Amino acid sequence: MQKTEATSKNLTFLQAITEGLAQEMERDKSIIVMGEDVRAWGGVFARFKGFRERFGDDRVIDTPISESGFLGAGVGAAATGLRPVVDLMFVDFFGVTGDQIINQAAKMKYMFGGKAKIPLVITTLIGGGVSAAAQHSQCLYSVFAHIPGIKCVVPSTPYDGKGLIVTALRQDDPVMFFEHKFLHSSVEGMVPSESYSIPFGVADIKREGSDVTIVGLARTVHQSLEAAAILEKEGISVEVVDPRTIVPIDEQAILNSVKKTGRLIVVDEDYPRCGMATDISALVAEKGFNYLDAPIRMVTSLNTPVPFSPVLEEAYLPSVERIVQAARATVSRR
Amino acid sequence: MQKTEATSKNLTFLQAITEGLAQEMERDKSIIVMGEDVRAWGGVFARFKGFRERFGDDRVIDTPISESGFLGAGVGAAATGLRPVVDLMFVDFFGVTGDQIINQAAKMKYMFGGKAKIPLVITTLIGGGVSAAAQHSQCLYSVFAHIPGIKCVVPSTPYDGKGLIVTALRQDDPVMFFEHKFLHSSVEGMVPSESYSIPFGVADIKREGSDVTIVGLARTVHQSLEAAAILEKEGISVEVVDPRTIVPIDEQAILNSVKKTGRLIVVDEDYPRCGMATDISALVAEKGFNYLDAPIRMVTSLNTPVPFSPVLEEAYLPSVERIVQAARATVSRR
Amino acid sequence: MSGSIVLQSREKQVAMLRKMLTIRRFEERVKKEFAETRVKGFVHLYIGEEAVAVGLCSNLQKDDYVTSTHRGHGHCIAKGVELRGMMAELYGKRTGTCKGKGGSMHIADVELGMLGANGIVGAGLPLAIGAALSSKYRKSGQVAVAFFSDGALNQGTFHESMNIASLWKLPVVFVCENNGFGEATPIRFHTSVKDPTIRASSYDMPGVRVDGMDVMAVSQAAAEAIARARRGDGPTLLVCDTYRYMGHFEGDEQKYRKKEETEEWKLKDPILKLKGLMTREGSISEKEYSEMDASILAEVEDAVTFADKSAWPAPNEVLEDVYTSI
Amino acid sequence: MSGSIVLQSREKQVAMLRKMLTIRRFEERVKKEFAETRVKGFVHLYIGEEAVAVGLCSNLQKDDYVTSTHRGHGHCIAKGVELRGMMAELYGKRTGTCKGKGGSMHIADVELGMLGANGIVGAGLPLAIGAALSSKYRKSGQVAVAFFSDGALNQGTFHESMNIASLWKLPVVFVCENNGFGEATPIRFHTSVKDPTIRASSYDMPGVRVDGMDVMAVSQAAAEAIARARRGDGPTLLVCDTYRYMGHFEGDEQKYRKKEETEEWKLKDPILKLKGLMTREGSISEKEYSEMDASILAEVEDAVTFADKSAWPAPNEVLEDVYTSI
Ligand SMILES: Cc1ncc(C[n+]2csc(CCOP(=O)(O)OP(=O)(O)O)c2C)c(N)n1
Ligand SMILES: Cc1ncc(C[n+]2csc(CCOP(=O)(O)OP(=O)(O)O)c2C)c(N)n1
Ligand SMILES: [Mg+2]
Ligand SMILES: [Mg+2]
Repeated sequence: MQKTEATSKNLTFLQAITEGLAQEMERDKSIIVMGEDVRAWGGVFARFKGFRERFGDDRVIDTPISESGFLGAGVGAAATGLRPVVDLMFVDFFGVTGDQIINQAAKMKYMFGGKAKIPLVITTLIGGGVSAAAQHSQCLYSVFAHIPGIKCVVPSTPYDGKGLIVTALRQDDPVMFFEHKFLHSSVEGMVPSESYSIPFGVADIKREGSDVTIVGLARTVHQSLEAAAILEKEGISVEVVDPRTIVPIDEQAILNSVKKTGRLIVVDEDYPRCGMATDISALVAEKGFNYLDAPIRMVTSLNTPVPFSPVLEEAYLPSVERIVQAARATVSRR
Repeated sequence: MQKTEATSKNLTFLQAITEGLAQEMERDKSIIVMGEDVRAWGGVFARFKGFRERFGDDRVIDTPISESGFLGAGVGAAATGLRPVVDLMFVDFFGVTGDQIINQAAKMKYMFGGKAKIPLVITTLIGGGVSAAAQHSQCLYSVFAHIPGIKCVVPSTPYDGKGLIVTALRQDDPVMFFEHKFLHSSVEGMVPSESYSIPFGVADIKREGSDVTIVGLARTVHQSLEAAAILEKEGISVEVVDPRTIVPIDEQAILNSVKKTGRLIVVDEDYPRCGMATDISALVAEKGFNYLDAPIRMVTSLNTPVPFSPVLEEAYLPSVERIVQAARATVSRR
Repeated sequence: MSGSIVLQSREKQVAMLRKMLTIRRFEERVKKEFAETRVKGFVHLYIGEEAVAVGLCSNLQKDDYVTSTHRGHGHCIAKGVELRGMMAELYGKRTGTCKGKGGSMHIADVELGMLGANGIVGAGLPLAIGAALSSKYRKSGQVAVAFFSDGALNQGTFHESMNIASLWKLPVVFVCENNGFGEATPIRFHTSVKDPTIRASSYDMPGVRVDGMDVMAVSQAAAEAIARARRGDGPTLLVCDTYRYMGHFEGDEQKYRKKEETEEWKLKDPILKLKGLMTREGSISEKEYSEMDASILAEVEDAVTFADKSAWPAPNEVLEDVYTSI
Repeated sequence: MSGSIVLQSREKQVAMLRKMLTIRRFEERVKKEFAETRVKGFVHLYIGEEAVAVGLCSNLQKDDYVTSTHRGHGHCIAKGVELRGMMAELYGKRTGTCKGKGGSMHIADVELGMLGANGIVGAGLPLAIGAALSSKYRKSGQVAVAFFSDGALNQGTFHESMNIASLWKLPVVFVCENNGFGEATPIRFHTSVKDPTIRASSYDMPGVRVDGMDVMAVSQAAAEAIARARRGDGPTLLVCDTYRYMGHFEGDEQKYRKKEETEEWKLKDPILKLKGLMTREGSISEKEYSEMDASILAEVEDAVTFADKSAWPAPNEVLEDVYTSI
């Protein structure tokens, strides 16, 4: 649960992340930012707004539309003493630079027998809900969680966003930092003004409950909380667990919650096959099987590309309603 | 189970696939082959051996080392009347051409409202066991199974290899055809001489049994069969299910088997997180939960990049021994 | 080549004028529909660049191919995609060109050789060489045109596609719509050469620079490049200098450039330029132009009405069209 | 520039001769170890191309950077990686440069500025511009050298990296080891220009072609390019014509080329050439050369003994070195 402190202020999700980044850049001169349009726009959703003025052209670098080139440059710079933040606008674009993430950044340390550090942070937008269609709405963090060697952060609140970007910038492994574009300005919260860090691999119980555990990520945390509020009225007590980082993942927190509730629903906006929903389900089916009183249910996006039409996209995405239904069905199997 | 017929002959896994491909090329002039060194070498592991002589330079096309360029060309050619087979030597290289697979080939039909056909077959090598290290030993089929819109074939025997490549070439969706390099020449079997096709989405029960279901893919099918032989001597009867295609996947065959045995082990050489092991486990934890008498176990590669040293790679890969142990542990929880 | 004017038949001039004006009026309306939130998502307007799409496509056959970009409405219209389907697509209706599944960045009509707008910068180039390869293999005589803008000059796919096209002598024309910007970044900050046509020499390919605000010049250069491709002599890089009057996307505040710059480019407006030429040559009167405009506006209005009246897709349609067969 | 010979100090010549011969003898032994299955996996030998790695690296400081390829042993040795660790790595032993985790295609020693052999064609170029960016930002004066061969000329990363390096005036030298083949495919079937140096002009960068069998010529061209980079004047493309005497990988039957072609190239052998020059100049005697060779062979033998005697990694070491922290 998020703490609010005396010196807190109300920030949007985006503002909180931007603040965390900027504070670290003040502290650590080895941090540079690279990406498309980071100077004029502060990047496409203005994550780096004002950075050029504040940190100068040496540290805020506009790139050509050459993701393999500049993301690879980020890896090379990270291996040689800098701490680059590279902006891969939309995660959907990873296909044009996948090799530099998957085969270089993620594997270098291991292939080199540990004799390398790659303190690289890749920021990127995920998720649907804004009619951005098939090539600008994907989540895809499951692909990176699949690949050993790269840490994956999927925050859901301003407080977590700030604390986790700070942690990303203070450790020495490559990190993918996934920001759900729908949350950027739609979610606000109190955030301490000073810098703070939230450890990776520590889940946050966003709501306590006793009848059913719902694990959500990014936007689906909020949808799960909405569903929990509805279900409460029906006498169903929901615990909402937000892993916050999926690599590393806090297995124990998930298992503990299921131990308590006996029921699990995993809600994930990523595609259903080989995704985080199956990952968490399989974890519990192996290590928490005896806690389970009912089948594990998964509420995910449908198994199709992301459609454009708002009507179709609504049908495609996980929804509060689908979560509520899954919870009712699970609990009815008492 | 594979049928042998009067006009069968003994072929290696590689030979069987090559034969299936060549027979289809004889039949269908719209099939062309593109890839690196397909003319001189018949491709890196000689999958297209003799094709140049047989089908000519028009249909067997050497490419520069430009995977985005030529794989994208394959997509464009598929959309406009050809049926290209594009060779992505090792699946590890997908990072340099990911976009053309993930955002173009897989999504075009959907994005265009169904008004496109992309009859494209991408052949590629997977798997470890030959000391090829971190960038030439991955499986990664789970990444493609994650992405809606592209079919994924992971054959384990000569018979299946031939029948499935034929099917791949006779339907109109993009297909990734994953060949485990370790099986290429190490596995042989009787294969009908004439052409035949095996439908996608139909699992093959490679061995029948009653105590525990093991689902394997590619090389792990063989390891599972070896484990089954060992376990049989201990009085444990193992059923080995080979899905053969993971998109589409034969959910019913897996569920039926678990219904019979009450126990499930998924053995997969791909990475453990968000992979096919979690995918199949989660399927059963949701739809076959009531059949289960014990936790689902997963035997996968370790959660690290693929190490080079034979000693380390052996520790890294799933092994007959680890499968046997998992089966014993599962069955002991009677 | 820039600025050279060739006599073309009046019919062709009228057709090109009409196409350019259709793109302009259609997109002006899209802008309004977006502002009033009937069109959602990411919308990139082509206004100002009409001469490029039209100059090229007026030299293409119906079965020739084009690949396009995120800024694809102009290419679609120039290649013959219907306004009704396009507007319905932008609305997200089931009568849309892509049944509402694609949206602005993915409008396609394979039957018309329009292989898709594309949300990924540079992704259309490999698709175009593939269509060209297909045409060459089938000996069909079709040509493929890959449209892209200056930002895509630095994507690996540009390089790979140019090299392959030249090696294999494919019937393809690479058309760089050089509007001087990739999003908010001016070309000098993303491309390391002043004149992008130089890059053609890296592939032993002709590179031609054209005034992209002059549809006659574009059309002439296009005719030559297309003829070369059709003859089997291989690809050409055409760099057409142009300008987008609107922001990068609808919603862009355009702080990265001066209003005066935009105003200056508007003086070279491709529609006014062709209209002026035709007026001077006596091949169109003010009245004929007004009638043309009115009929286009009516067509656009009809498309909006069609879109508006069309049904939404049924939610379960979301599951269709992923595969041809299961 | 090709063929020009510059006076260089005798010490430097001796050092270059020694390095080239070390690469040669080391790899001849690797070939044997592979044939006798003590070395496993995919092994690509650099024999014949020694002048390129040595000509470049003899002009580098210890803290300068190089990125390499699947054919990386030569770059490693030229940059100062120890033979013992390298041979142990090829054996898969825990004393290997990478603790046995990397193998031939991934030998690296970041401390020595060796940022890794690489199993992905073209992947080293972006890493090199990153190292150069880092050096520029830190104002450390370090230079980065990206080695790659002709096959990589057509990978998107080449294009993207060249463009960025030129735009940002990075201290980097791009070195194309043009050995005429990408695997079994001759350069004319994969690269659409006869002279790859032309491609430099696409990035407003100097392109220089050098006889890659002549270490003196390579060294001179390298010295100029490196000095230019260090001065802050930006990148250079060096194309060094060379040849690999062995197959693409150990096991390659080389049916795609004539034996005579290989034999002809061997007449230009870089080691014999430098030895010949030094002999003529009286700066090395036959005896000194034999002693040098003997001492190198002893060093190689020592590396093999070291590798052979070294322990295997413990199986649980497989789990180490994935992350710096959890
Ligand atoms: C691979 C990729 N990188 C980044 C983007 C985000 N993006 C969309 S349009 C655009 C600018 C494109 O500039 P240009 O190619 O010149 O096209 P223009 O907008 O000028 O028509 C960018 C960076 C993208 N869609 N795809
Ligand atoms: C992206 C990628 N594609 C294909 C390969 C397979 N491959 C390994 S080496 C090689 C040929 C490389 O040719 P070149 O760059 O000229 O290097 P050389 O072997 O001549 O040193 C190929 C195609 C690879 N490793 N990476
Ligand atoms: Mg532009
Ligand atoms: Mg080569």
